[in-house]
Amino acid sequence: MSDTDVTDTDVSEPDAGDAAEADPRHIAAVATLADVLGEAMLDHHSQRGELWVRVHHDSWQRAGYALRDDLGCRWFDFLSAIDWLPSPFGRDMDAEQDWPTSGPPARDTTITHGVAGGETRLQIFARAAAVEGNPGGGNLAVTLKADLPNENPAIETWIPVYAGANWHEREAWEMFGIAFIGHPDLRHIYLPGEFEGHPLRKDFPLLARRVKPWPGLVDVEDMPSTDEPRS
Amino acid sequence: MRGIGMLKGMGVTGRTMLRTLFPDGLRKPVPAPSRGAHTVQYPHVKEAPVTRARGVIGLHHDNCTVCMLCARECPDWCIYIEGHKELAPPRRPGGKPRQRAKIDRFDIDYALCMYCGICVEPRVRVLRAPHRRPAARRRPAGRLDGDGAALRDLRAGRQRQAAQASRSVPAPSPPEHSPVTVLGALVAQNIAFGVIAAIMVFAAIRLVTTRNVVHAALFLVVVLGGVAALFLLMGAEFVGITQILVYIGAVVVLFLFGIMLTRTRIGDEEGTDHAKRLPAVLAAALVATVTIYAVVTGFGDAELPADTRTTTAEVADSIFSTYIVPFEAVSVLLLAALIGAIVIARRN
Amino acid sequence: MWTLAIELAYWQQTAIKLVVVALVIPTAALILGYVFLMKMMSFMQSRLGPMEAGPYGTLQLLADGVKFLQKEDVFPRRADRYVFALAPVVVLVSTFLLYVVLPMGPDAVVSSLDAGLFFVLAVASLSVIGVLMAGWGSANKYALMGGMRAAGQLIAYELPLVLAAIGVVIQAGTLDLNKIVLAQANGELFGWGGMGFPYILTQFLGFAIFLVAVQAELTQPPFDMPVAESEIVGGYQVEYTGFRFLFFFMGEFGTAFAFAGIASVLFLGGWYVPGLDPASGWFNLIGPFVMFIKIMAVSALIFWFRFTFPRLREDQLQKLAWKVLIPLALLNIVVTGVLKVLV
Amino acid sequence: MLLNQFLILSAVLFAIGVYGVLARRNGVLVLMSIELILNAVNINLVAFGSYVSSISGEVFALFVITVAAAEVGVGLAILLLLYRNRRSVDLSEADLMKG
Amino acid sequence: MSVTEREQRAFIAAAAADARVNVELETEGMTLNIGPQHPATHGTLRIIARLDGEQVVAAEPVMGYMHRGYEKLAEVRTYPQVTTLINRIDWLGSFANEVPFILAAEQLMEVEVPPRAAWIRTILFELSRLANIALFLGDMGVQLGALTPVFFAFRDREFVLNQIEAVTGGRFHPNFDRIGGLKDDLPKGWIEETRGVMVKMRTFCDELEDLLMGNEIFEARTRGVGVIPADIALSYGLSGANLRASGVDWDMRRDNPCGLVYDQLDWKVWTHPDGDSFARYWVRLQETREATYMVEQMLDGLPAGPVMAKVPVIIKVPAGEAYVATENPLGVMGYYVVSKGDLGPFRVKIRSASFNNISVTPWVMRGVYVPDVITILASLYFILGDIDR
Repeated sequence: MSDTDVTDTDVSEPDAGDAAEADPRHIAAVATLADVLGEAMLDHHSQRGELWVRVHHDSWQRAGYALRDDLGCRWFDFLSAIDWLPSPFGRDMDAEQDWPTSGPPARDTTITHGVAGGETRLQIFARAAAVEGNPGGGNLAVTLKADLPNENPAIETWIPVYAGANWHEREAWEMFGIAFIGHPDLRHIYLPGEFEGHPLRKDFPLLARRVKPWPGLVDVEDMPSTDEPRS
Repeated sequence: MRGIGMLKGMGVTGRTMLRTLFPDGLRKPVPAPSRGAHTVQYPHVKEAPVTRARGVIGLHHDNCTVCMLCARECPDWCIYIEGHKELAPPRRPGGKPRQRAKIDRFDIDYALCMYCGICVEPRVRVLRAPHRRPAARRRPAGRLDGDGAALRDLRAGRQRQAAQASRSVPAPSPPEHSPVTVLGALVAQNIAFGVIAAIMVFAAIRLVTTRNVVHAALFLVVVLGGVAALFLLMGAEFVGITQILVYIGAVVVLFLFGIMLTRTRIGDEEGTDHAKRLPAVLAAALVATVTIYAVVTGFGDAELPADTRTTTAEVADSIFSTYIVPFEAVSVLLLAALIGAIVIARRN
Repeated sequence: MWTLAIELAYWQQTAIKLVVVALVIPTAALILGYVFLMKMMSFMQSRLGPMEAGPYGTLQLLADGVKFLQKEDVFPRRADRYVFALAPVVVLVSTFLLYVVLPMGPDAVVSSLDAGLFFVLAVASLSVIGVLMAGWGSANKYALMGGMRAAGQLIAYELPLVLAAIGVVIQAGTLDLNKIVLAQANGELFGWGGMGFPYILTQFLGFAIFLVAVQAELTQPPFDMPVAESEIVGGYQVEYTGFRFLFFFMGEFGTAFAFAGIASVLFLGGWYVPGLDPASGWFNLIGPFVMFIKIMAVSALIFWFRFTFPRLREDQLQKLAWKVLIPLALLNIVVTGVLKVLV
Repeated sequence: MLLNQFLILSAVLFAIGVYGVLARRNGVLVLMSIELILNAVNINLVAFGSYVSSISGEVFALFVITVAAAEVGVGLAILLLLYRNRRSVDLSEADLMKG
Repeated sequence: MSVTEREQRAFIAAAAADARVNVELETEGMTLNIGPQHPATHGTLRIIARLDGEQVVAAEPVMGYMHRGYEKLAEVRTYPQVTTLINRIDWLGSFANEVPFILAAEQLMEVEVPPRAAWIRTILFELSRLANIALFLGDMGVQLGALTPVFFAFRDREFVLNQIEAVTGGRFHPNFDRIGGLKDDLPKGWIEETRGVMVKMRTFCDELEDLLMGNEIFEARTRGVGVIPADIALSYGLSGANLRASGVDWDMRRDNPCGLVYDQLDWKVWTHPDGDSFARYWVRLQETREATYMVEQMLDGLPAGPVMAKVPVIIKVPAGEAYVATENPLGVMGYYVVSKGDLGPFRVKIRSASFNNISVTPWVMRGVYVPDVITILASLYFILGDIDR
């Protein structure tokens, strides 16, 4: 980015992000990230003391180094992913008995993104914080987001940046199917060895709710003839 | 290792013991542990549950209007309700008969229920009820059954100790090598010698023929034990006990360590014997016949004196008087062996 | 000394003594287990301990014994059957042999060997074989580690045990336990012989080392690495069920009772109580009770350590044995020797 | 008790020990057989000692026990070294010095 | 004596090198399975340790035996139903699990909680910390072989649990927190009882200090064992007492108190420079005492007023994302709640403390002895539900 001023056009702000409230530290942090990453930093959003920055997925490791070295966020919090596709099964709170005639209601499948926008279905996000320095003064914490291409979601590993990312990436690979380039041993961390499928994706059915009919049986058929009260 | 910290620790356990034994302090040392201890003897004494304890869910059948709110609100989907609609007498005479919902079945699957109490929440939210003032202003039908005792049984951790007191005490085996004092009648000695010799020869043969190395070590223990018994039989008490201490206590343990460190397998080892064993047998037989012939002709019927008991004092005196030089030599040899073994075994 | 009405042949005497010993050991193990492991430990942890079986839970260990007996005798599949089966017997044999020389009175001893104390120390080292057999026989990694740790520990602590006892031998001048008791009864300290002269007064360092070494021989905390529940889950006893585990349990508490007995003989004056002529026959009757009280006192100390201290690591344990206990014991021997000659 | 009882028993043990040394290929078992031989010697020593009722028999038995203990220590150390280099304690393989 | 970081690195490197290269007594490695069913693991954690004699060459934890898939379950449940779910993650201090989730939902709904509710929440938060850490103080003893401390812990913890049950109705799963406040107010006479319990807890801390901390054997077993330098702790994301024991002066309660009232109390954050197992035990012991003082301050300054804010009966959290983390007894626990404006959350990322705390074990366990594996695991203090979610 040639000019130094920061484009904070949060185009995909779902609710009225009050930019005025952004505290000075976030502005400084966004500024340093902007000149380190250049145009790789796509969007950022600051609300209620939290700072979200969305970066291009190619410069994910570079953003990590910037976060740790330039902003001093040396404490690795967590790394995970979100699948923005609305669940084709809805929330399973209504059973077949609820719609005996009309069949399952139509579910909208338009993908809408959360804070700091996003383009694709899978989005990886990680959080790190600067814990040393001013005790009692609240510390800078940044949540980095990156969109993953829809066909084969893959991204560089954060292990050289934060050693703790190893297990988090194994969990993200297992739950969302995101390949981490450069991760030494990507294997299941929670699920048994031969488990296929990625459970936390929205299109993965939650079997517990499929096998057991919903107990809230509602007595819908109409009344018997109303001539005299049954004995 | 300064001992003060440990003494303080023992002080704490000691104080707790005294406080449990004498709850009213040492001025009135009347032992009343059942009052001093913090535990309650569960089956006999039951603690009363707290007023708000969430117990087993109960239902007021007549109040229930089968609105299904509790079934929908339950996180575990463990409430099963079935009901039907029927006509009830009109409220006012001559009015139209009202439709009432009657409940037929209200089951809770207690395997799933976690007593979270959401179903008896005063403000039960109706999932799909049309948006009019929800009938749920009244407390819902299911109220929290305050009977904590059933709950206390379910959650009580302390299981009763089943105690069948019966008095069969296992018959212990008498000691094998009880040293037989030498003075007894000579007949007893010969019987003892015969038994010990037979066991030793059998163990020795098994030692050299078995293919399981650990078994070999244990047969060696039997042989050494036999030799110690023979020493005691002959009155050489000190040597017998030294044999037990040094040989069985240390040398065989060294063997077992050696066996374990050379990763021998649990069962039998293959290749413990040479293919052709015949020459070895012949050599051994030859040695045996020659020595036995020499011994029988040499000492036809020499008798051992009746009382050959020697005391430790005699052995000690002779070691430190006539055999002082070999004693010092052996101690130097032991030192050399000690250092040699460590140097060899330790690689770097 | 008055004699019994009937004259027993020599072997009948030994047979009766053996039967008495064979009955004393399980009851001793039960009493020790109940008083200390059940009641004293519970009071130290502000709870009551077993109260259901018998009055105040006294028959709890009997109930456990019966429970163990009717349990199935399980053999691990890959275990070495003979070694696995024989291991508890060897450990129990070493416990039984300890009682051969333990004097409960002038004549109330199975056979007063001339080298009595030396016999005790020799037989104590027999249990190492049983432990190694158990560790190797049960074909289980934890058991093997437990066995190796136990062997290392028992061998390392045999030496301080022997050296601590030698201090008493120098002062008493004999190895025969009964003669040691008599020496303590008649000896006097700086000319005043009123209360007899239990060797703990001069041999307190020896007594301390002896207790620490006994704690290690019994594999009790702070030295219970071979049966460390939280690390190797029961060590060499992990595969044993039913009455074989009962053997190990009885072996452990029988040895505890025996070592407490030997400690009270060596350091607390054995069956002698001041105020009575040591040679009188009465001691055959009251001797066992005196010894029982002294044994209970020493066992209380042993078990108090057990319920208070955490566990050491093996290398710290070996360091403690070779760098602290053995030098101290040698120092104690030198001082006792020098004083014996001078005074 | 006859002196011969002890002498014959020790002769038999000695012969079994010799067989063990000759027939065994596993180093540890050879060491055990050597122990067997030494114990047979010990029985003889003590038997003759009590026969001529002099204490020297027992004293020498003590010396034999200590020497045997030292010998086992060094022997096992050598075996361990052999095992480390050859992964087995089979004595017939250790024939590097054979011409 | 404080172990400088460089010294410690040298010790670990030497021990690791020693374990890998040195073949003092040639025994090729044995793989020991400190299995899923083992007394030293609080639940079902399995450690595969490759041993060389008694030294651990490499240790690798295996998890997932207790994975219940909370993040997937949360997506099909409404907000009150999720609270019953999440207070089963760290079942020892379970009220502390609910608080960050409810705070995140309240942050999204911009609901202001009445002061009395915030104060009672903080009191119950500290009480569940006491219940959780008291068990650790006793359990560390039993992992090292001392039998009595764990009984003291269970005995005195019972009083704290009774107080929690008196208020919430459940000893382990209170399920007492609602969006906008609390389910109920304090029962009568509860405050006086709690003061008595706090005094009991302080005597418990003194007893344990005498029984374990002063004990030379305990010090020999824990000093210099499992030393984690500050930068390694930060990069692995350790939190709570594990981080403060490595000398990092950081506490979520003081540095960003989101919904609770820690800023109105005066209390001290305890740190220790060494970063070894002893330091972790020491920091947790001081924090337990500090918690008793804080509860007493809160009982004095408890404001009057309602316990529930004006909240609609059917709660639909407006769309948005919020991340709230609090200083739970085990470490920092946070919930990243993504909502799309309907009855249940769209996605809940549960950041649990023990998951990061245990991810450091492969690094710290190289070249230690087998008993030290147990000491390090005990001092890191994890709960399996927290790791496996």
